[in-house]
Amino acid sequence: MAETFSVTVRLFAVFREALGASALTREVAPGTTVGGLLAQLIAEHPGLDGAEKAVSFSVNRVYASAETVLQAGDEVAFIPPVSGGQLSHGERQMSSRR
Amino acid sequence: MAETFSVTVRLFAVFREALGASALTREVAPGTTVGGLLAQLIAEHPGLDGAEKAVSFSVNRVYASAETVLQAGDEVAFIPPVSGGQLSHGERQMSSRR
Amino acid sequence: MTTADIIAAGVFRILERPITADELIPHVLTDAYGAVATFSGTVRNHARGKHVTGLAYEAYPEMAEAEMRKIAAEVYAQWPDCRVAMLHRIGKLDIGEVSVAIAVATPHRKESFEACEFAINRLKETVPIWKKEAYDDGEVWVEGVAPSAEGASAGSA
Amino acid sequence: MTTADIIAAGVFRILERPITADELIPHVLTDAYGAVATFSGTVRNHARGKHVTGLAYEAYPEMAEAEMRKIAAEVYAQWPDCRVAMLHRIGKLDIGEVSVAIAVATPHRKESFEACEFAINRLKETVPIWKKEAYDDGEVWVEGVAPSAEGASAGSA
Repeated sequence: MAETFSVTVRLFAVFREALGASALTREVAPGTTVGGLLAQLIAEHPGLDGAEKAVSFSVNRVYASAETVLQAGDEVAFIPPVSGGQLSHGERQMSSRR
Repeated sequence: MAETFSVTVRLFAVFREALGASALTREVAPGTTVGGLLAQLIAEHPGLDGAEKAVSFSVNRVYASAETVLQAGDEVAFIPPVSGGQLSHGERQMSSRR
Repeated sequence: MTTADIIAAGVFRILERPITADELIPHVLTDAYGAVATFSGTVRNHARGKHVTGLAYEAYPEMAEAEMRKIAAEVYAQWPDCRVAMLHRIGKLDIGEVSVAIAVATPHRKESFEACEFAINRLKETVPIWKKEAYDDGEVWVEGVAPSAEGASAGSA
Repeated sequence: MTTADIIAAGVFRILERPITADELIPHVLTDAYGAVATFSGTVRNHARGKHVTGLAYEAYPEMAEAEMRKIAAEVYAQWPDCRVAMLHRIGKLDIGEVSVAIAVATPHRKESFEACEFAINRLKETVPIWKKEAYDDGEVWVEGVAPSAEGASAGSA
């Protein structure tokens, strides 16, 4: 088995509360994806049940897909839905990337 | 000839400068219109040449048409084009009363 | 409160002192509102292709404040759940100083922008305030929009 | 200055102290601009049909500021002649306090409203900030929009 390496995980909102930490250093195996790391954490922390549903990911402070393969020293974060807020009366905000 | 009565004339911007006063009390004959009063003032003050072109009128602090017949005690004003300002780059403001 | 009461209690003022948009916020924000849009008009150093060296505003104050209240009534007719307030400064202003400030508070943000933009556009059309710009080579009363008589024909002579 | 220089010199901050929109005006207004639109988001006493008793914001500060700068780049791509600045407060806030403030200065007013509304809409979509609302009967992290990964597929697991 190849040697593991460490990544930094920044934890916010529900993740911070469930893990009782705002950051942690995690050893991961080569080839681990951001989504895979989240699956590990969810398996270890029952308080995160369902947390994977709407989450987005960042790697090194840039939004990244779940399939992004981690590199040594990466800073990873799981991004719950951002606070958003209602655009207008009775209207749910529409997300439209331009 | 019927008795005259007095109205107050408030003067602003080009009118104030041309007449050298910010207000005056004016005797007018019954039946005089706001537009007629302006014509009198223009005839008396060559500095107002052309001032009638874009002016609007108010009577008792409400916009009024040139044909409005003055009543004793009325407060009249000649309203040059309001300062407006450009709505947008390269675009002249469009006036649309709703 | 009726709309008339709300307008009567509102802030619609011609002032001969520096003004800011933020000073209007306490007058429009309630605990039920989550959004405040403001507009500040400031004195630019260029206008009509010329370098502006100074500027003075003059108003018909009583009528200007009355016209601001009419605009508030128009705003409340279109956006019933909001509050609007407006200030316009008169006298001499320096480059960069605020000449007009409007604030609108609403429950959600879209309406705050819409109502604030409507209010400043109407103010520029109907409120009797005039601007004299000074340039390097003279000064002039800036010609803008001729307000029309309520309802019917334009008041042009 | 290049756009990158302008953004580097701009004000895009996550702060743990009271904020106002007016404090941004000196950072966006130049002598060539005549219009400043601002938006302030404030804490409402009601949300989702419940009475809000308290509220706290949490951010991923470094990424939030970086995302604000990306929004500024989007603003400058669409409205090249303007300046934008943004603040977001974190920590506990009281009802009526300002959580987010944006200011946009432009030569003329239409663009100031357009760019300011665009900026707040984008901020609500992409900037990693979360809100925990407290009600009489508990508290909850407010679920909003899931930001998507740049370009391609959404980052949802």
